[in-house]
Amino acid sequence: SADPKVLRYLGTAVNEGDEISKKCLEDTGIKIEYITATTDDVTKRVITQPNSFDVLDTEYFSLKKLVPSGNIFALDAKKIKEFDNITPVFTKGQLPNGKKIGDQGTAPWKVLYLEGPNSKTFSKTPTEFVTLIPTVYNADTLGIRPDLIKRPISSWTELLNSEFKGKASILNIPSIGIMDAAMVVEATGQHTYTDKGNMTKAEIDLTMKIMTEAKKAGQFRAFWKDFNESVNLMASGETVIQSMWSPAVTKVRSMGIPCIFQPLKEGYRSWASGFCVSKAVSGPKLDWAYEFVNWYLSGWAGAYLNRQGYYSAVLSTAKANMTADEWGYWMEGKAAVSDIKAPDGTVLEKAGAKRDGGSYDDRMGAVACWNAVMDENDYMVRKWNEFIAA
Amino acid sequence: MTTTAALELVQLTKKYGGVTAVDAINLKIPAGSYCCLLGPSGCGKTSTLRMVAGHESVTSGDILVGPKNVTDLPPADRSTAMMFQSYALFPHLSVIDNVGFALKMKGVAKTARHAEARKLLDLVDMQAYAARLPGQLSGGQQQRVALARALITSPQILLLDEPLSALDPFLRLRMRAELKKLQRELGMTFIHVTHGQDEAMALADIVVLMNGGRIEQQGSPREIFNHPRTEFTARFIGGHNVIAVGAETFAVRVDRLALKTPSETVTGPSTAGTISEVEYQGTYVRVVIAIDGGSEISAQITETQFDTASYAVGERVLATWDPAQASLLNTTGSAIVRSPEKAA
Amino acid sequence: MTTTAALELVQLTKKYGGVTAVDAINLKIPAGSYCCLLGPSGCGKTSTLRMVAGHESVTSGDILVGPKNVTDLPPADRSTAMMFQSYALFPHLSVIDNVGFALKMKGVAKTARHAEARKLLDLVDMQAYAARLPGQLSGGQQQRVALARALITSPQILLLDEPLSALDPFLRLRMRAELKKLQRELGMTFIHVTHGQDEAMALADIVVLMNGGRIEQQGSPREIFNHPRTEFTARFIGGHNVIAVGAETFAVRVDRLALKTPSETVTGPSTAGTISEVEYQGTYVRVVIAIDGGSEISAQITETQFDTASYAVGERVLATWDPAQASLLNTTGSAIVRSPEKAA
Amino acid sequence: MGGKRPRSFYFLAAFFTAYVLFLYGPMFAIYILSFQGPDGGLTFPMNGVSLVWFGKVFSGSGIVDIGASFKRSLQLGLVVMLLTVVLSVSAGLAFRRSFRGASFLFYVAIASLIMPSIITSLGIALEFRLLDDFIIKSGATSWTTAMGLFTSGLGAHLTWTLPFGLLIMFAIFNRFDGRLEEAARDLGATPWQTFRHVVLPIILPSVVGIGLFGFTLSWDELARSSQTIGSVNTLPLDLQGLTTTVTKPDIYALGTLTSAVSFLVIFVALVVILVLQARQRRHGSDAGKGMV
Amino acid sequence: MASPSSPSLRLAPSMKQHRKTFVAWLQAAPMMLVFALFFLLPLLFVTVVSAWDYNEYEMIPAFSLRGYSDTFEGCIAELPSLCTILKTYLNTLKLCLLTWALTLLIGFTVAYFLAFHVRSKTWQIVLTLLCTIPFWTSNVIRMIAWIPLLGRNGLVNRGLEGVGLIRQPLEWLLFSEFSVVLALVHLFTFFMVVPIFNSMIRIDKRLIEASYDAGATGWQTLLNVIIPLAKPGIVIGSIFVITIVMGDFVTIGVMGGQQIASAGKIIEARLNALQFPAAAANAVILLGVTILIISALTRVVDIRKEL
Ligand SMILES: Nc1ncnc2c1ncn2[C@@H]1O[C@H](COP(=O)(O)OP(=O)(O)OP(=O)(O)O)[C@@H](O)[C@H]1O
Ligand SMILES: Nc1ncnc2c1ncn2[C@@H]1O[C@H](COP(=O)(O)OP(=O)(O)OP(=O)(O)O)[C@@H](O)[C@H]1O
Ligand SMILES: [Mg+2]
Ligand SMILES: [Mg+2]
Repeated sequence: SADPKVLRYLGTAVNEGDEISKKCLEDTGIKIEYITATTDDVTKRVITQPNSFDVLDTEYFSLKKLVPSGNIFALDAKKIKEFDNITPVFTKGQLPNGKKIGDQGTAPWKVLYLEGPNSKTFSKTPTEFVTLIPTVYNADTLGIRPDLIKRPISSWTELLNSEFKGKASILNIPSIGIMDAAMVVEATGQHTYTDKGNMTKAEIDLTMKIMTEAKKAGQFRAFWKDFNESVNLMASGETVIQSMWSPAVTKVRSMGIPCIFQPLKEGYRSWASGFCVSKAVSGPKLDWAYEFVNWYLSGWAGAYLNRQGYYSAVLSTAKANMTADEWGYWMEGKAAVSDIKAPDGTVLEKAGAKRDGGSYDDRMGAVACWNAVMDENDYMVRKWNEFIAA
Repeated sequence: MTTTAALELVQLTKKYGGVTAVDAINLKIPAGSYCCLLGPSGCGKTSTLRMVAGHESVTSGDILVGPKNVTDLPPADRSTAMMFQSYALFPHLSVIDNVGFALKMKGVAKTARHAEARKLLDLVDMQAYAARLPGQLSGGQQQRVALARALITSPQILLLDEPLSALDPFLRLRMRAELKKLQRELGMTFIHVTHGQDEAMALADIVVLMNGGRIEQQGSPREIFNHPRTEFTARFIGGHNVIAVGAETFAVRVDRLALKTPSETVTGPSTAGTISEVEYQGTYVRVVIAIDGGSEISAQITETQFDTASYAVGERVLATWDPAQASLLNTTGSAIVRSPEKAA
Repeated sequence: MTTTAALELVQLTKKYGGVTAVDAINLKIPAGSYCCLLGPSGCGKTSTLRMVAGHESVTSGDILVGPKNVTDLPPADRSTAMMFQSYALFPHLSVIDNVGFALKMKGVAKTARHAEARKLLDLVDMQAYAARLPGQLSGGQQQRVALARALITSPQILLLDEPLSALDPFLRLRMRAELKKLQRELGMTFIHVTHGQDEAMALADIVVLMNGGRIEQQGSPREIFNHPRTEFTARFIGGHNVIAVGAETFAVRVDRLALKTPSETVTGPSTAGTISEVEYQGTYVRVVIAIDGGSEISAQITETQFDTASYAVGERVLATWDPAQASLLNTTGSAIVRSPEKAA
Repeated sequence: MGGKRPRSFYFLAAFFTAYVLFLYGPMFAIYILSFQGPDGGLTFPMNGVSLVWFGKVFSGSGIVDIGASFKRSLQLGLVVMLLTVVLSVSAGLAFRRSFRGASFLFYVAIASLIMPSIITSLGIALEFRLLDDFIIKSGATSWTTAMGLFTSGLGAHLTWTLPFGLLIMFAIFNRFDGRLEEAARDLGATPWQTFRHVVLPIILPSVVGIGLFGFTLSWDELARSSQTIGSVNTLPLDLQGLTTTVTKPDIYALGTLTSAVSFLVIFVALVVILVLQARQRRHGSDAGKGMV
Repeated sequence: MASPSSPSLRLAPSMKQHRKTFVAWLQAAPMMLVFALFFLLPLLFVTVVSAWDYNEYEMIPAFSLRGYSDTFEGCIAELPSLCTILKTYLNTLKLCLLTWALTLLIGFTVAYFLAFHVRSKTWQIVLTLLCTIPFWTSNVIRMIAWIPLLGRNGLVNRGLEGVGLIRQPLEWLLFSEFSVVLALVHLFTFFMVVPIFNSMIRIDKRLIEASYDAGATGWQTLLNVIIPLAKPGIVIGSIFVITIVMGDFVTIGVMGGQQIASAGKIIEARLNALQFPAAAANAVILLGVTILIISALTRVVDIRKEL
C-alpha cells in the first residue's frame, strides 16, 4: 500500500469529531490529524506557523485578516464537486427559496472569491479562486434560563435589562461582542447602524459608551471566551441571559437544566466556517486536501453537523444521509416524531419537541448580521480595551 | 546590678541516638561561683553546656537554675547566656551590632547600646574592628567578638565554651584576668569550658573534671591538683606521673620527681628507667624516662639542674620521690577513655 | 616516599581592601624543616598560610615552592595541603570518607583508601568514630578529623592552622609527638600555626614570630627564647619581664627574677614594687608585682619558696636579677600592636 | 522524650495545613465532580454518581488523543527538567565568580520571565518561520518546517523554566561555604571532582527541587507553547482546545487520576524511605534537635 | 635555583583572572545560548515589529511609532482623568502588590515551617511534593473548577448557607478582584516558598540559638536574624511573583470574568486582533516597566552579592 495519506487539520474543537475522522479514513483513506486550539490561537498559528498545518478550519470573518498574510491557498472551484450545490446563503446571500438575507458584517459572499490565484484582494463577483469552502454555519442569538427568568423574552434589549443585573453575559471576542452590543443598541432604538459589522468611529464610541455604563452598573456577571465557559456560566446559574451558541444551549439542556436558544424579533447574528488550505501545501497533499473537502461536502459529515444543531453547506447531500424525522426536526421546524439523538446516540430531545426558532428558512431568513472584522477594527479593539478597563 | 543563681544538674543525661554523651551527672554550683569544666575531647562538655542553655533537649534528668526547674523551658526563659564553641556570629551584622544584639533585643536605643558594645569591644581589644563584618575577621578576632557578645547580656549564668582557645597566650592571659574580674564584680555564675588546667587553676572556684560523659572529680583547683583521686585525674590534670608500685598506684607530681644516676643511693621509693626524650621548655627541661616495665614517666627539672647533669637520651637514671607528697589512687571505677559505639 | 620542598616567600603582601593583613614578608624555610608560625591574633598567620596554599590571591610578592614560582598556580598544582582553622569538613561525608577524600580523588579503590584512612584515624584516636558525620562530633573530634584529612595527602608542604587548639592537653601532647614523628619520618616541610610557645618550642626547627603583618623575629626556639630582640618578642614569647632601667630596656625571664623584702640588701639591678596578685599555678606560683613606675612584672617562684616567704597581696617587695641573664632590647622598630583602619 | 515541640510549631503546622487545603481547594471540586453521572457537567449539581468518566479517559475516545498528548507532555517535561537542572546549575556556578556579561545574563533571564508568554511564543514562531523560508529558499523544496516539540517547543519552554532555575540557584548558593571547595581543591580534587563530590551532594536536594519545579512549569505551560509547538499539541494545549467545545467531566477524571497516581507514588516512596531509615536507625542521632 | 622573583616568571594577575573568568563564561554559555536563540532573537523581532506600521488587516514593514502612540492615546488629552493604559497599569500594579504581599506572607510562613519545624529531610521532601501535586493537574482544568467551588451555587456558598452564615449567595466570591487575587495567590505562593525555603535551610541553626540566647523573642529572632539572612530568597520569590503577575492575563481573564483589565490582557486583546505591532509595543512597555521595578528591588538587596 502507498504511504498513508495524512492531513493536518488545524481548528477549534467545535467542528472536530472522532467519528468524522474515522469515517473519512474509512471512505477515502485519508487520515486526519486534528490540531485543536482556541479560536484566537488558530488564527495566530495561521499567521505564525503556516507550515504546521495543511487544512484549516476557520470562519469567514477571519479571512480579512488571514488572506493578507499570504498564507491561504486559493482553491480551484472547479475541483470542488459539489461547489454548485452549496447553499446560496454563501454564494448569493439568499435562501434556497430566493429570499435575501441580512448582509451586514463580513457576510461570506463578500470574502468568498479572490481576484486571482495569488491575489490578496477579494473579488466582488464570483471567480474560480475560492478562499474558503463553507461547511458549517448557524444563526446565534441569546440563550436564557427560562426557569430562572420565568417570563417570555423576545428582544435583544433584555440583555441590558437591569432586572438581570449581575446575571448577564456577552462574548469577550471584541469583534463579535460589539455586534451583540449593537443588536441591543439598535433594539433599544438608540441608534440604527448602517452596517453593524462595519461601524464608524462614532458608532463604536456610542456602542461602547452604552456597554460601559451597563458594565459599571454591574450588569454583567462575567464575559465568556470559549464554548465551555458559556456552558458553565449558564449551567451553574451564574448567568441567566447571555449571547450563546446553539450547541452550547443543547449541552446545557442535556444536563437536565432548562435552557432556551431564544429567537428574538430583531433577528440573529450569524457565522459560517469552512476549510482553507495552507499555501505551503502542494503536490499530492493538495490532491488529498481536495479529496477531503469533497468528501466532507458529500453528505455524511453534513448530516453529522446538522444533528448537532448546526447547518451544513450542501443541504441536498446532507438530507440524503438523515432520516425524514431528523430532517423535519432540525431543518423544517417540525415536531419530532421519535426521540432526537445526538451523533453519539445520547437523546437530545424527546419526541414531540420542536426546535427553538423553527425551520432553516425561519432562522437563516432572520439573520440580521454576520460576524465581522470592521474597517475600524484597530480603533474598535482599543475601545474594547477601554471598556474592559472601565 | 546583675542577679546570680545557683545551678544544679540532677541525673542529667543526653543521648544522641545510641551515643550517650552525658551520663547521669549530678552537679551543684553555688550562686556566684566560677566553675571550670575540664575534660578530654568528646567527654560531653559542650553537650552539658548546650543542655543548660536550652539548645539541646534533655534526654533525662533535670536542670535547676536557682529554685526553678528549667529543664523544659525555652532558652529565653532560663536566664543563661552562652558563648558558642563555633562562635555563631551573625554574618549579616557588623561586629558592633553583633555585640549589641542582646541590648537591641531589649529595646535599648542605638547610641546607648553602641556605647555599651564599645566598652566590651574595648575589653576584648576589638574597638578598632567595630564596623567590620565577622567574615572579615581572623579566627581569634571572631572568638573575641563572640566573647564580648556573651558578656554583654549579664545573665544569671554565663556559659562559655572554650572562650579563649583561639587566642595567643598574651591575649589569653589578659582575657582571663578580665573574665575573673568581671565575674567578681558582677557576681554572676560562670561556667567555663577549657582545655587548659592552668586556665582552670587560675580562674576556678570549682573545677569539674569530666570523662566519658561522667564527672570524674570536682573540687577546688588546689584540692584536685594535690589530691587526684583517680589515675585519669592525675594524668589529665597534668604535672603528675602515675607510677605503679606493687599493687598500689601512686600519683607523683613531675616536679617532685628527682633524678639520680643508677649508681647513687636512694632512700624511699624509686623506679629505674632509660631517658627517652629531652624537651627544652623554656623555664625548665622535661625529661621523659621509659620505665623498665614499659610505661613512661617524666620529670621536670630546672635548666640549671639539667645543664649540670646534662642528661642525654639513652642514659639510664633512677627516679625517686618523697612518699608524703604522692597520692594513692583509686584504681577501680572509671575507665580512662570510653569508646563510642563501634563503627558499623 | 614523600618528596619535600623548600618554601620561600618574597615580599609577600596581602591587602583586604584597605586593610594590610600581610606586609611584604620575606621568609625562607629549608626543605624538610618544621616551622612554627607564632603571633598575636589577627597578625596575618592564616592569611599567609592561605596564600601559600593558593586559596587567597596574592596582592603582591611571590611564593616559591622548591624552584617553582607558584604564586599564580591553582591550589592543586602547588604540592601543598592545608588544614583549615575552621576545619571545613565535608558535612555530607562520614569521618572516614572525609579522611579518605584525597585518595578517592586520586582514584584509589575503596578498600585501600579506607584502610589508609583508618590508619590516620588511629593516629588521631578517632577510629571509633569512622562512620559518623562531622555534625555528630564534638569540637575537638572535628579538629582531629581535619588533621587526619590533611595528613593523608603527604604533600611536599603541609600547612596546619592551629591544628591542636581544641584538644585537651593530654591529647595535644600526644598529637604533638605524632606530628613531630611524622614530619621526621616523611621529611615533609611543615608550617604550623600555633598560639602555644611551648608547642612551638617543642616542635619547631624554626620559629617565625609575626606581628601586625610583619615578621618580628625568626630563628631556632632557643635562640628566640634566650635572645629576644624586641620588647614585643620578649613579651610575646612569654616568661619574660620587660623592665626599663634608665634609657635601656631589658628582658628578664620570670624564673630568673628573685624577690627580696625591701629591707634585704641587693647586689645588681633591682626594681621595687607592690605585690598585686598571687596566682597558684600547680608546680609554681606566679607573683605579680606592680612596679612603682606603673607597669607590672611577674616572678615565677617555686611553691616551696612561696610557702616559706608567704607573700601576700599588698606587700612591698624588691625584684632583682643577674644582669648576665638579661637581654638588651631594640626599642625602635615595630610597634606592639598595629591598629587596623579606624572604624567608619 | 527528645521531641518536645514549641507552641509555635502547632500554630505553624495548622497554618501549613490550611495552606495545603487552600492549594487543594479547586482540586476537591475536581475530585468530587470526576464522579459525575453520565449526564453530569463540569459544575454542580451532581447528576448522579458513576465511574464512566474514568472509563472515558482510559478508552481514549474523544476528539483528541489525550493519552498521546499526555505522553508528549511527559517527554517534553522530562527533557526540560534535565536541561533546566544542568544549565541552571552550570550558570549558577558561573555566577559565583564574576564574568563579563553576568549582569547582562541576569537581566536577560529576568526579561524572559517578564515578557508575556504569548509575545515570546510569537517571536519564536516568527523566527522559525524565517528559518523555514530560508531553508526552502536555499533549495530544500520538500522541507516543511523546523518547528516541533523538541526544537521550538523545547526552546520556548526553556525560556520559561531557566529564569526560575537560575534564580533559585542564587538562593541555593547564597552563603554556600566556599571553604569546603577550597578544602577539596587542596586535597587534590579537580574542579570537576570538587563539584561532583562536594558541591553537588550538598546542594542535591535543592537541585532536585529545581528539576521538579522545571518539570511542573513545563507540564503546565500553555501560552508559550501555543505558537511554537508545531503540529502536535501538548496536554494543556489539547485540554484548552477542548474547552472550545462541549467539555465533559472526563478532564476532571484525568485530574483525579493524576493526583491519585502521584499520591500513590509518593506514598510508596515514603514507605520505602522510612523502612530504610528505620534499618539505619542504629547510627541515627537526633543531632541538632534543639528546643528552637 | 631559578631567579626567584624574576618578573618574567610571573603570570600577569589579569591573565589569571582571565582564565577564571573564562571558565565561568563557559559555564554560563549554554544558558546564554538558549536565551540568545529563543528569547533575544525573538525579542529583537518583537522590538522591530513594535516599530512597524499596521492597518486593520495587516502589519506594514515601515517605521512607525503608531503602536506606541496609540497605546498612550488620550493620556495627555484626558487629564486629569487617567487614560486607559495608565488606568490599566495602575490596576495591574494594585493586583500585583496585593498578590505579592499575600504570597510573601503565606510563602514565608510556609517556608519557615518547612525549614525550621519539619526536622527530617524526608518529610521536607514529602511535604514539598504534597504542595506540588495540585500543579500536576493542568491549570486549564483547575481554573474551570473554581466555578463549582466559588460560584453562586458553588461548594463555598452552599456550605456557608448550610451553616447558616449567609442567606444570599456571596456574589463577590467569583469574577471579582477578590477571586483574581485569590487565584493568583493560589498559583504563585509556591513560587515564593521554593526560593525562601532554599535560603532558609542555609541558615546555620546555631545563629538562631545564639539569638534566643541573647534574649531575643521568637519575633525578634525572625526580624533580626532569619529575615535578613533569608532576604535573597525573599527577593527572588518576589521577582517571580511580580514578573508573572505583571504579565498575566489568563488568570485575571478567567477569574475576573474577563472584566478586569491588566497589562497582559491589553496585549492579548491586541494580539488576538492580530495587531502585532501594537501588541509588541505594549510588550516592550511592559518589559520596561517591570524591569524598572525589579532593578529597584535588586538595588535594595543584591541577590548576587553573597553567592
Ligand atoms: N576578608 C577579610 N577582609 C578584611 N580583613 C580581613 C579579612 N580576613 C582577615 N582580615 C584581617 O586581616 C588580618 C589578618 O587575619 P588572619 O586571619 O591572617 O589572622 P591570624 O593571624 O590568622 O589570626 P588568628 O590567630 O586570630 O586566627 C586581621 O586583622 C583580620 O581582621
Ligand atoms: N549530634 C551528635 N550526634 C551524635 N553524637 C554526638 C553529637 N554531638 C556530639 N556527639 C558526641 O557526644 C560526645 C560529647 O560531645 P561534646 O560536644 O559534648 O564534647 P566536648 O566535651 O565538648 O568535646 P570537645 O572538647 O572536643 O569540644 C562526643 O563523643 C560526640 O562525638
Ligand atoms: Mg566542645
Ligand atoms: Mg587564623
